[in-house]
Amino acid sequence: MTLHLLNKSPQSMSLYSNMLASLSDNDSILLIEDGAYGALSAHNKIFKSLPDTVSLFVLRADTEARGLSERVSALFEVIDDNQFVELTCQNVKVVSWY
Amino acid sequence: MTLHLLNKSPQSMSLYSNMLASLSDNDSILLIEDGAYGALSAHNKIFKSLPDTVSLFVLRADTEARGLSERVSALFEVIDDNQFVELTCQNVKVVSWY
Amino acid sequence: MKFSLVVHSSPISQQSAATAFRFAKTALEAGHEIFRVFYYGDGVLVANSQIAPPQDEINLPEMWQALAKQYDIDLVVCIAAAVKRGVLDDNEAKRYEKDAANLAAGFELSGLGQLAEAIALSDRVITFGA
Amino acid sequence: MKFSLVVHSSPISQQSAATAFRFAKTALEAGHEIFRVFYYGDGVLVANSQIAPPQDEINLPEMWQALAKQYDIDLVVCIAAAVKRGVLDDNEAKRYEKDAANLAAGFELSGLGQLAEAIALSDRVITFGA
Amino acid sequence: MSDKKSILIINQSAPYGSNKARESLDVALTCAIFEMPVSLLFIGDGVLQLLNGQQPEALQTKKHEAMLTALPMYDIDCLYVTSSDLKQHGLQSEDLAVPVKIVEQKQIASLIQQHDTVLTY
Amino acid sequence: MSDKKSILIINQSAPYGSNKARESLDVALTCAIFEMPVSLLFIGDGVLQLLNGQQPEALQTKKHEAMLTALPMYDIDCLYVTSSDLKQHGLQSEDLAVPVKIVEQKQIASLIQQHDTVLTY
Repeated sequence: MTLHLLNKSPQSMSLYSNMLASLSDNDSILLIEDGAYGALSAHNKIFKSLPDTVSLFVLRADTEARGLSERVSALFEVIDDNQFVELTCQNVKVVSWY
Repeated sequence: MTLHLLNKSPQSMSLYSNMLASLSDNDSILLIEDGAYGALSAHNKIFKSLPDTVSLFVLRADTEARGLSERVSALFEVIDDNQFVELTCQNVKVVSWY
Repeated sequence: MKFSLVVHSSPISQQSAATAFRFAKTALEAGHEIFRVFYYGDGVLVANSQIAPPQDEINLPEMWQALAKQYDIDLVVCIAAAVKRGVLDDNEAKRYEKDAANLAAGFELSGLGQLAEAIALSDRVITFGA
Repeated sequence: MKFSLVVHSSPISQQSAATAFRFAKTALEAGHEIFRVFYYGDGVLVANSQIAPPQDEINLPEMWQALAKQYDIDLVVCIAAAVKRGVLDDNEAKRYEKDAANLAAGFELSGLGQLAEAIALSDRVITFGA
Repeated sequence: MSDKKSILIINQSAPYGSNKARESLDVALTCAIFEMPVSLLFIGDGVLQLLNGQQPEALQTKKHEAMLTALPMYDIDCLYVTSSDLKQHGLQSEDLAVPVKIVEQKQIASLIQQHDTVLTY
Repeated sequence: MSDKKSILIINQSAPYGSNKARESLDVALTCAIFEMPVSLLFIGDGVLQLLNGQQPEALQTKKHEAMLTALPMYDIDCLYVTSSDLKQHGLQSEDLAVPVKIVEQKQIASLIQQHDTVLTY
């Protein structure tokens, strides 16, 4: 179980495709910083082919800052900093995509 | 007449597409730094739909550093630093894509 | 849980350096341990004592110093990355014949071995990059 | 031809800062004028006098200093960007109550107005970014 | 100053993740103060600067949206956005914090031609 | 050191344009000196680090290729490259400066699973 942290917008297509290629079942993805834009519904297609066992999260401080509070796709669970820390505990390793 | 300087590899797809959308007839493109990888033949398709009036250049110091000397596509003219300076004189403005 | 963080990003130019701080603070307040923060690449700039951020903006050097004091965290700045970027302690200032040291209090210059050790001794290593 | 250059990139972390130097040197040797180099963002780090690059690596601070001396170029460092990143002249060191200035010789701290002026007075403005 | 050159600032960066967006506005304001005509073009991720409802309190940083709404006070009121880039992020003009002119991607070339100097961020 | 954790370093950056590629090798060498097993995976633009014929004299910077060829002396000999990323740049194994294992993209997940710590550059 790996947590994948990603902090760039979907404009960094190859970063997203490298991350997606690196997923195992039961991994989690947390979008942070400019990565939060990836949680806009317009970008759902990026995540559509993922297995159900992969969980998708986005960081609240980053969605709020960017005006995304009302615009986050239902594919994502919005989490706070405490839950970010918990996610890094629940997963056995963390891979940062930046 | 504008000189477009671009310094990222074709991995930055949206940078390339923004630049391509910004071209006028008789503009020039000079690939520098990691942009030099754009001159690999494998990336010819990026530049294929350009009008013949747009000239394509790549900087010699950057192709040599990266092992591209023997691998530059025929679409590009390899130029040295002096010719880089001349290009900025021949064009009336310079737009940097980075 | 014992964490170590690797910070690659400039405290001024990229949000990522601030995210690292928020993570550290949240983890510590939740009762976890931060074994070490290792600043690498442009991340080393946080330890430049000459930095004077505008009053109304985030001041990461001071925030790290206060956090390290409160929780006794190891703030290690990669010495090779720091010397190249003009962040020197007394020894390095002398070695390179510079007038004065400018390593901020609470930070320590050391080698990449400290990163290897942090990897070996921590439960989780988290990279904050840009 | 009268050029001004805008350098956004760190002299340590990105090649772009070195490309700017090569361009300036080539243009000057070809008989052109460099009216001003304006360092902005992480580009301001080139003016940190504490920088000590490894012996066998490129030393952009020294190279710019030598070039500016030979050809009388204006090397202007954005003051707001510099203060945030810990590059201070005597005035700013005093204002922010820091021990010492660390602006390298040959560079000058000034405001963004110097960039506006460079745009107004130059035939070409070329940005080196990263 | 001997000349009033017109400036086009092309913004390709999202706000907050890096400080490029801020730097570009600081340059825009300065050029405007020097009475140089300034136009701003937002393309790619640059359009994300314009999103309304920004609340960056938790990041302890200035609200980018507020800086944008201050531009007209400095006589900067030529803001251009490409329709294709808005669409790419699923955004419409109602989502934007400030009034902008929505242009087609093929008009970027004419904007570049119409200005004396082009800066990119 | 109480533990010999295995490290996977994922390289996504081209050499020379930024110093990420260099930083990753410095970390790799250090971990190897501390007797931690290190594997390097080159994906995306990272594969460009491996191109042979690099001549960076005009840039006054160290030859990245030379640093790569020194890795076996530090017992780092697990270098992985994805075939799809080589193909994307039109490269084949003859174009590479050092011996590598060419893997399929779907094997990246297993490489991550097989190592204790993953660093990215």
